[in-house]
Amino acid sequence: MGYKVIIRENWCKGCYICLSVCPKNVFEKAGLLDDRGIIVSKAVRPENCIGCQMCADHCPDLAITVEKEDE
Amino acid sequence: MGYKVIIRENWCKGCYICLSVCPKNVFEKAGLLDDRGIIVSKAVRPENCIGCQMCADHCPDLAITVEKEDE
Amino acid sequence: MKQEYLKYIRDNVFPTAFCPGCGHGILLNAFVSALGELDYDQDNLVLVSGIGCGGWIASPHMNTDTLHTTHGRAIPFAIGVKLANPKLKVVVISGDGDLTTIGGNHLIHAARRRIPITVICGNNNIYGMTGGQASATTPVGAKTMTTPLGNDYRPFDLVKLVKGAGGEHVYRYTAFHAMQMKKAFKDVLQKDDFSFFDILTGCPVQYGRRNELREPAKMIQWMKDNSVLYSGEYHDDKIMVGKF
Amino acid sequence: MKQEYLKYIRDNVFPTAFCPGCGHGILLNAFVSALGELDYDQDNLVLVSGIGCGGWIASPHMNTDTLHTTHGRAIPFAIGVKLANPKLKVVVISGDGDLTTIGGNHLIHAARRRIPITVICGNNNIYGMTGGQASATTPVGAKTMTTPLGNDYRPFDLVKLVKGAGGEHVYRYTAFHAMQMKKAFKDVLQKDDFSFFDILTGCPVQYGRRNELREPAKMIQWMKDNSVLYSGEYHDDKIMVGKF
Amino acid sequence: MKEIMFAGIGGQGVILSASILARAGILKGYYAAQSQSYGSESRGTATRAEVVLSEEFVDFPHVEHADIFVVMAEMGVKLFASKVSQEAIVLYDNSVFELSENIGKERIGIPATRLAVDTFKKPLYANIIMLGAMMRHCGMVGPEEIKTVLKETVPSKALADNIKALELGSGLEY
Amino acid sequence: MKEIMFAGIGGQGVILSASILARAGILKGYYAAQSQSYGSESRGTATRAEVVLSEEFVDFPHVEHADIFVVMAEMGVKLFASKVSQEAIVLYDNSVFELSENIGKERIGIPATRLAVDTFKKPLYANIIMLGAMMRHCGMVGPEEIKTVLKETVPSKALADNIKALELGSGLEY
Amino acid sequence: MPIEKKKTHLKAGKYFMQGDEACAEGAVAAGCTFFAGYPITPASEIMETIVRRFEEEKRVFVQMEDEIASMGAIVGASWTGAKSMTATSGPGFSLKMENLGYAIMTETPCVVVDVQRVGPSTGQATRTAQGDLMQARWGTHGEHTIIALSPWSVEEAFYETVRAFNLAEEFRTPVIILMEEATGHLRETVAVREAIEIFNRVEEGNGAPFGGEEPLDAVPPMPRFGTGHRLLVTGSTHDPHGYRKTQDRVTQERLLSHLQQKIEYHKERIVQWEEYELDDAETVLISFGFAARAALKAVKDARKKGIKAGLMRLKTVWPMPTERFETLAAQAKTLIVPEMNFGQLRGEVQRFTGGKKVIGVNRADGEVITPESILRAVEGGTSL
Amino acid sequence: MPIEKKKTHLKAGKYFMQGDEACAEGAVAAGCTFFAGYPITPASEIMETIVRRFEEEKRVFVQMEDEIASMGAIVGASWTGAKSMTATSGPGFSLKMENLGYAIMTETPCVVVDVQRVGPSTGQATRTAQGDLMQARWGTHGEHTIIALSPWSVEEAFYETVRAFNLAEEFRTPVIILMEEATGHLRETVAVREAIEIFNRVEEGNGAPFGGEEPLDAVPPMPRFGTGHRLLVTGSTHDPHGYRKTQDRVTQERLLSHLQQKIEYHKERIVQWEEYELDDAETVLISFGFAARAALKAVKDARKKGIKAGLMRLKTVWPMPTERFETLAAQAKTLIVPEMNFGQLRGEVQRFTGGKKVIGVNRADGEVITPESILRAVEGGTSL
Ligand SMILES: Cc1ncc(C[n+]2csc(CCOP(=O)(O)OP(=O)(O)O)c2C)c(N)n1
Ligand SMILES: Cc1ncc(C[n+]2csc(CCOP(=O)(O)OP(=O)(O)O)c2C)c(N)n1
Ligand code: SF4
Ligand code: SF4
Ligand code: SF4
Ligand code: SF4
Ligand code: SF4
Ligand code: SF4
Ligand SMILES: [Mg+2]
Ligand SMILES: [Mg+2]
Repeated sequence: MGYKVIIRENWCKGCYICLSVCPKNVFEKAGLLDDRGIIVSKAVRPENCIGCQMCADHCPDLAITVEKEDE
Repeated sequence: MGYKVIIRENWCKGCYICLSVCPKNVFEKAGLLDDRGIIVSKAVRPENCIGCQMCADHCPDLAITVEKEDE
Repeated sequence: MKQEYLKYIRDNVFPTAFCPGCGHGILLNAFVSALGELDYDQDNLVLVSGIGCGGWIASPHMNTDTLHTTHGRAIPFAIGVKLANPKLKVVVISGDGDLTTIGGNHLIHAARRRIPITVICGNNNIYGMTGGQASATTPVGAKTMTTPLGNDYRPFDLVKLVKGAGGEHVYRYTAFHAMQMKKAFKDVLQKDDFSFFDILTGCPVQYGRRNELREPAKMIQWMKDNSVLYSGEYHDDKIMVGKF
Repeated sequence: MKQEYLKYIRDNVFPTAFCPGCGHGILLNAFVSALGELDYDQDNLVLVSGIGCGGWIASPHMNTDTLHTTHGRAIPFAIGVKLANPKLKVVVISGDGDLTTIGGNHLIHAARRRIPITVICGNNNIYGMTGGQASATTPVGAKTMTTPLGNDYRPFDLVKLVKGAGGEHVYRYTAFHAMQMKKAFKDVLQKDDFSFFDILTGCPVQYGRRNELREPAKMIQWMKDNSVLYSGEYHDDKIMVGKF
Repeated sequence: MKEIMFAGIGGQGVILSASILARAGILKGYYAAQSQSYGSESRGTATRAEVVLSEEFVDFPHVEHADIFVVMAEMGVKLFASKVSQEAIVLYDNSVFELSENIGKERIGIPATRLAVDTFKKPLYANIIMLGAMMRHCGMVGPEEIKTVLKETVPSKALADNIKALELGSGLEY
Repeated sequence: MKEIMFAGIGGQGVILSASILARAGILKGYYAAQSQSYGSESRGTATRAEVVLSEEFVDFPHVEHADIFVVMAEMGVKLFASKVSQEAIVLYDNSVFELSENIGKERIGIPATRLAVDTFKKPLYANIIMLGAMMRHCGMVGPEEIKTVLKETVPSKALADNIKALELGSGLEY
Repeated sequence: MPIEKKKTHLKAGKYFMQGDEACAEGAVAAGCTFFAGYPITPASEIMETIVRRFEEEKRVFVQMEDEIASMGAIVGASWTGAKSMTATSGPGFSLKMENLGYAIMTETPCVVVDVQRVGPSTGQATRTAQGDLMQARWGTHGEHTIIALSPWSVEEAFYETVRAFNLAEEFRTPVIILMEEATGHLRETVAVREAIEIFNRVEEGNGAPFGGEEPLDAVPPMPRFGTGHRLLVTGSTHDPHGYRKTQDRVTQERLLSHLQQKIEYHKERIVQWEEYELDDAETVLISFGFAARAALKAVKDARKKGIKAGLMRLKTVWPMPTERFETLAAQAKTLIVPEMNFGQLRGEVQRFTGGKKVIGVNRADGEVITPESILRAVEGGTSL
Repeated sequence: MPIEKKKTHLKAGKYFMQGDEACAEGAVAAGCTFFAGYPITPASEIMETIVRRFEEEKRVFVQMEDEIASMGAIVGASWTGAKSMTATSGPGFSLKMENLGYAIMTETPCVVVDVQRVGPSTGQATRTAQGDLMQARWGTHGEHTIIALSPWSVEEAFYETVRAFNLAEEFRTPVIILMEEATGHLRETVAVREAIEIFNRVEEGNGAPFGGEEPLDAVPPMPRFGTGHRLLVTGSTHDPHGYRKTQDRVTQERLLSHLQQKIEYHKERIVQWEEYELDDAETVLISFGFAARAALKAVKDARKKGIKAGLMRLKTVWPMPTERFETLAAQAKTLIVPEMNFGQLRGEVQRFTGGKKVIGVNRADGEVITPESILRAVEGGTSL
C-alpha cells in the first residue's frame, strides 16, 4: 500500500514549499519551463511518500492531493 | 487665620457639588433665583472652612476660589 | 480654581455652556489647575479636541492654541501638529464617543506608535451632546436613547484597550478624584511621552437622568463608592483608578 | 487539498492570482480543508473580505456567498449580514492592512461586542497589493517601501489588541502551522461566537524581497524557527502561537 | 389661520408649550405645524418655537407674522421682533424683564416665573402659566384640549401641577 | 517620431524594457514618453508598455499606431493588435508562441526566452534580448545609450548579464 | 410587476409627527427590517423612533461605531434580503460616500437619509440648509448615477420614504432622501392612508445577478445570501456573474452603461414633480424641499397681486426632469430658483434654458428661506 | 505680495520622471515640509518619492492609518506653519471629504492630490479616468467653494503642484490636484527651470485670524501655533476670532460669503487655461487634463484636413473660466467637450453657451481617450 501524489500542474506556481516541507524528499523541480514560464514541482519519488499531508496542506496553490493508493 | 471662600456667582450653575463635598458644611443654596433662573450656591459658613480645596477642585464651573485670609 | 489660574482660561466665555454639574467641568478645572500649579507655558501648549461636549472642554474655554476638529479625528490632527513641530506639547481632550467609538482606530494607532502626545478622554459613558445615545463605554444594562431597555453590548475597558494596543502611561480617575487627576496631569505635562487618561466625568443630564444619577452630587458620590485604587490587582467589577 | 474539497472552491479561477509561495494561499488551503473535513454546508456560509491580496483569499476563490467590500470595512458589512440573518455563519477573511490598520476600529468594536462572527486576519506584516508599504503589523526595523531605512513604529500584537478590546476565542498561527490552523478553523466553524485569528501568512514578494525572506520555503522555515506554542507563558520576543 | 410664536432661553420649556398648543389644535381638527430653533449650545441660548394653526394645509409652515408672541426672556425680544405682526398680542414674563420695545399692538405682562416660584417653589411651570394666558387670546383651542394633551404628555405625578399652572395663567386678571 | 509598443504578461519585464528604451532616448536628447497598463492582478495578466520618441514635445504621449511592436506573450497580440500600424515591424518571442495573426508589415520571430534559458539558465533576460533586437529596427537609440541606462538602473552584479543579453538580441541573425 | 398593495402599519387617520419621525414610520411601513445608525443632529430622531418601533415590531436595529460602518452594515443586511436604511446629516453623509459608491457599484438596494444642516464642516448642527444637493449626486468618486428624493413636508417624509424603498428595490440602487432640518424637526399634521404600495425585491429571474447583459437597462434579479447562489459581490469592476475584471475595458464599459441606463432610461418611473399654476405662468419658479413651500406661498401671494407666477416643485431631485425644464424655460419670461444654498439647483436648471438666465433666490445662513424674499424676487424679476 | 523667487531644489535641466514623481518633486520645490499619506494605486508613487526625498531633505513624512487621518494630520501640521500635502485616489478621496470640508471651513492651506482611477467604488485600480471632477467640487457637504488644478503632462505635474501650494497659501484654502492615472504613471521629459516663484504664508497682518470681517474677500493672516496667539480653530461656524457661533445667522452668512468671495472675487489670480488655434475656430473643443492632449492632437489633425478647430484647455478646473466659455460659445459653430467620464465638464460648459448644445466625446472604460475618436466627433460636428 502506498500513496498517490497528484500535482495539478497548471495550478502550481513553482514556489517549492512542497520540496521544503516534505520529510521524504518526494519532490523535485521539473527541468523545463511550462508555457507560463514556470518550472513546476514534480513528485519524482512518490514511492517514498508516507502520506503525512505536509505538502498538500502547505501548498499555497491548492495544487497537491495525496491519496492512499487503492490496492 | 482663616479662609476666604469666593464664589463667582455668575459662573455658578447650582449643581451643589460643593455642598456635597465640603467636609465643613460651608455652603448652602441661596434662597432666590438669579436672573438666569438659577439658585446659586453661597458660602454661608466660611468661618468653618479648613482650606481643603475640595469645593474649589470639584466645582465644574470653576466658580470657587478658596484663599488663605491675609492677616 | 485659584485666581491666578484665570490666565489659562478665556473668562469671556464663562459661564460655560455645560449643564449644571457636568463632570467635564471638573476635568477642565483639574487641567487648568495642573497648568497653574506648574506655571506652565501656555503658549507652547496645543489642545486638540473632537466634536461633543467633551470636545468643548478645551475649546473655547482654555486660553491656549486650540484645535477643535471633526468628530472622532482629534488624534490625527494632533499627530500632524506634534510631528510637524515636536517642540510643542500637544494634548487631546475629548469625549468617549469621539475618542473611543468613532475615533477608536486613531486612538489605538497612536498608542501603538507611542506618539508623544497626551490623550484625555472625558468619558461620561454616553453621547451627551446628541441627546444620550449609547457609546462604546456605556455599561451593560444602562439606559440610553438607543438602549431604552438597557444596553446589551459590553463596553470597552479603556485601560485594557489602550494597553492592549501598546500604549504606556495609562491612567484612570473619576470626577471624584479631582486632586489625583490634577497630580497625574502635572506628571504627564512635564514629559514628552504618549499617555492616556480615562476620566470618568459623568453626564447628569443625558446619562444620569436615565440611570438614577440625575443629581450631580449623587453622581460624584456614586463614583466615590464604586471606585478602587489600583495597586497591582485589577477588579473587573469595580472602577479601578490610578496608574496602570 | 483533497479532491473532494474542490466543491468548496471555484476551480475556474485557478490558478490563483497570488504570487508564487504567497502564504495567503496556505490560509485558503487550510480553510477549504476545514470545511471539507467538516463536510460543512457551504450554502449557509458567507465570507466577507476587504481590499488587498488578503481580501482575495475568499473572493473569488471560495465557492460560497462572498462579499468583497471596501478597504477596511469588511467587518461592518459582515455585521450587517449576521444581524440581519443570524442563521448564517459569517466569516471575515482579509489582510492586516485592511483589518487592523485602516479597519482597526471595526475590529475592536466587533471584539468588544462579541458579535458572533469569525474574523481571520491574513497577516503578512505589509501592504502586499499596493506594493509593500508598512502596515500596523510591520515589525520594528523591517524594510518596506515607506520605511526604506527600517520601520520605526511598534506593531500591534493582534492577540493583545483583540483581547484588550474584549474579544474572546483568539488564536494565532503561522503559515507553517497549516494543520493546527485547520483544526482551529474547524473548532470555530462549529460555534456561533466571536473569534479572531491572527494568521501570519508572509508575503515573499513585497515583504520577503526587502527583508531577506524572498524564498517562500525560507519564509516558512523562518516561521517554524521563530514561533513558540503558547501554554500559559507569553514571550514578547517570540511569535506565540495557539489559542489565547 | 393663527400664527403663534414662543421665545425664551433653553430650559424654559417654550418648545413644550408650542407642542402642547399644536397638539391641542389637532384635537380640534385643525391642521397644525410646529417648529423651533435652538443651538447645540442648548443651554442658556435663545430658543424660539412656532405654531401655525389653520383650517387647512398651510403651504409655509413657519410663522411669518406672529399673531401672538409669547416671550419669556429678554434676549428673545430683539432676536425675533421682526417676525411679530403689527397687530400682534405680545405676552411677556414681567417678573423676569421689562418690555421696552414697542412691538405688536397690545403688550401684556404676565409674572409667570414669579407665580410659578410662589405656587410651586420652582420656576418649572412658568411656561404653562404663559400657555394658559395665551390660550385666552388665541381663541382656537380651549382648556379641554390642552388638558387632554397634558394628560398624554406629562408624567402623571406632574399632571395636577400642570393643570393648576394652566388655570393660573388662563384665570389671571389683567 | 517613433512609436514603440511592448506587450507581455506580468513579470516578463516589458515595462522595464520600455523604460530603458525611453531613458536611452532621453540620453540622445529626444523627448520621450513612456506609459504602461497593468492590472491589480499584476501577476499573469497582460501588460503593455509604450514608448514615444520624438524630436520635440509630443501632444499625445501614447502609441496611436505602433511603428514597432515587441510582443512576448500570445495574449498580448489579440489585445493590442488594433494599435499596431500597418507599416509596423513586429518582433515576437517564437520560443513561446507562434504568431498566426497577420499584423504589421514585417513579422520577425526571436526565440528570446529559449535563448535566455540557454544562456542564463533562467528566462529572466528575455526582455533585454528582445530590446536588443528592437534597437536595430528602431534606429533612434544605439547600444551605447542603452548600456549607459543599464548601468544606471540594474544592480551591478546583473550588469554583465544584461549587456550580454542586449548584445545577444542585437546580434541575432534573421 | 412585484408591486403589492399593503395595509399601512398605522391606523388610517391624522397624526401629528415630526419629520424625522414620519421618515422612520415610512420606513416601518415600507417594510424596512434593518436599520444601522450613528447619532447626529438633526437626524437622531429618526434613529430614536426606529429604536422604539423596531423593538415593537421585532426588527433589527443596530447602532454602529460610525457612519462608515452604518453604511456598510445596511449593504450587508440588504444581501440577506432585508430592506435596510441608515440616516445621518452632512458630516456623516460625507463619511458614507465611499460605501455609498459601493452600494451603487454592487447594485444593492438601501435607503440613506441625509437631514441637511448648515455646513461646510460642523457648521451649525441645529440649523437648516439645502447645501448637500450636489453632494448627493457627486459625493462619491468615479462616474455614477444616483436617485435622490426630497420631501417637502412631514407627510411627504412618510410617503417619500416609502417611495424611496420601492425605488431602491425596483432599480437595485441606493436611494437618498434629502431632507432639511426644517422638515426633520417640523411637527405637522400627517394623513396616513389605509394602504400603501410596496415593491418587493425580485430575487429570482432571468439572467445573472449583476448587470452588463443585454438589455443593458434591465435590472437583474438579486438572490439573497444563504440560498445556494454562491454569490460573488464586489465593488471592483465585475462581469454579470460577479467575477472581478479589473483589466478589461469592455466589462467596465458595459457595467457603467448598465448602471447609468437602468436609471436614466426609466426616468418616467423615478422622476416626480408637482406643478402649481404653471399653465399661464410667465414667471416660473423651480424649487425643492422646504424651500418650495416658501416658493408656493410666494406664488400665491404673487397671483394675488396679479403676477402670473407658477411653481415647479421637484419631489425627485436626482435625476432631474430636464425636459420639463426646457419647455418651462421656453414658456417663461422669468425663471427663478429659490433654494437654501448658493445656487446648486439653479446651476442645474441653467443648462436647460436655451440660454435664458435663471435668477436665484438664495439663503444659506441657517434660517429658512421666506415667502417674502421670494416674492420680492418675483416682483423684481417681472419688472426687469 | 509675499512672493519669493527661489532656486529650484533640482538642478535646471531635463529629467525623465513619472507624473507621480514629478508631483512629489513639485511639492519639495514648493517647500512642502509635511506629508501624510496612505497607500493607494495609482497614487502610491507620490508617497514613495516623498519618502525618499524627505529623508534626504529632513522633512516630515508620516504614513497614517487611513486617508481620514492623513487629511487630519496635514491640517494639523499646517497650523504649525508647515506647507503640507497628502495624495490619494478615488476611494481615499471619498474618505477625505469630511476633513476636506474642515480645511475649507478653517481656511487651512494644504494640498490634496487625487490621481484618478476608474470608479465607482474600487472599480479598476490601475486604469485611468476623469470621474472625480465633480466630486472635487461637491464631494464634501454643505455650501462651499474649492480650488482644483488639472495638470496635463508630467512637466505640469511638477509646476502645477508648485502652483497648488502657492494658491493654498495665498488664499488659505485646500487646493486639489486632479491628475489622471494616465499622467500619474506616465514617464515623460520634464524641463526643470532654474528658479520658481513661491508664495510664503502671511502669518501676521491686519485683522483677526478668520474671515468675516470687512472686506469680506480679504484673506486673513494665519498665525501659527506656539507663537502666543492662543488660536481658536474650529470647523463649526465661527466669528473672525474663531469663537463658535452655532446659533447666529449673521456670523454664518458672513463666514460663508467670505469663504466664497475670497476665491470667486480673485478668479483672475487662480483661473488659468491655454488656448490653441482658437482665433478663427468654428469648432471649439474644451477639455482638461490628459484628455486635452488627445484633443490637441485632434485639433492639429483637423486643421490638417482644413477644419477650423481650436482648443481651450483648462489648467484650473475649479473655479472655471465661465466668461470665456460664453465668448467661445458665441464664436463657435460647434462646441465639443472630450473627457474621460460621462460628461461632467460638458455639463458645466453647457450652462454658459447661451443655449448652444455642447457635444460630448466620452470614454469611461479605463482607457485613455484617443485623438481619433475626438477627430471623428470634430468631423461629425462640422458636418451637422
Ligand atoms: C461625523 C459626525 N458624526 C456624528 C456627529 C454628531 N455628534 C456630535 S457630538 C457626538 C457625540 C459626542 O459624544 P462624546 O464624544 O461622548 O461627547 P459628550 O458629548 O458625551 O461629551 C456626535 C455623535 C458629528 N458631529 N460628526
Ligand atoms: C480607501 C482605500 N484606501 C486604499 C486603498 C488601496 N489599497 C488596496 S489594498 C491595500 C492594502 C492591503 O493590505 P493588506 O490588507 O495587508 O492586504 P495584503 O495585500 O497585504 O494581503 C490598500 C491600501 C483602497 N483600495 N481603498
Ligand atoms: S507547494 Fe504547490 S505551488 Fe508550490 S511548488 Fe509545490 S505544488 Fe507548486
Ligand atoms: S504527503 Fe508527506 S511524505 Fe508524502 S509527498 Fe507529501 S509531504 Fe512528502
Ligand atoms: S460646585 Fe460650583 S457650580 Fe456647583 S453649586 Fe457649587 S459653586 Fe455652583
Ligand atoms: S475648602 Fe474645604 S472646607 Fe473650605 S469650603 Fe471648600 S470644601 Fe469646605
Ligand atoms: S449633556 Fe451631559 S456631557 Fe453634555 S454638558 Fe450636559 S451634562 Fe455635560
Ligand atoms: S504581493 Fe504578497 S500578499 Fe500579495 S499575492 Fe504577492 S506574495 Fe501574496
Ligand atoms: Mg460622552
Ligand atoms: Mg498585508
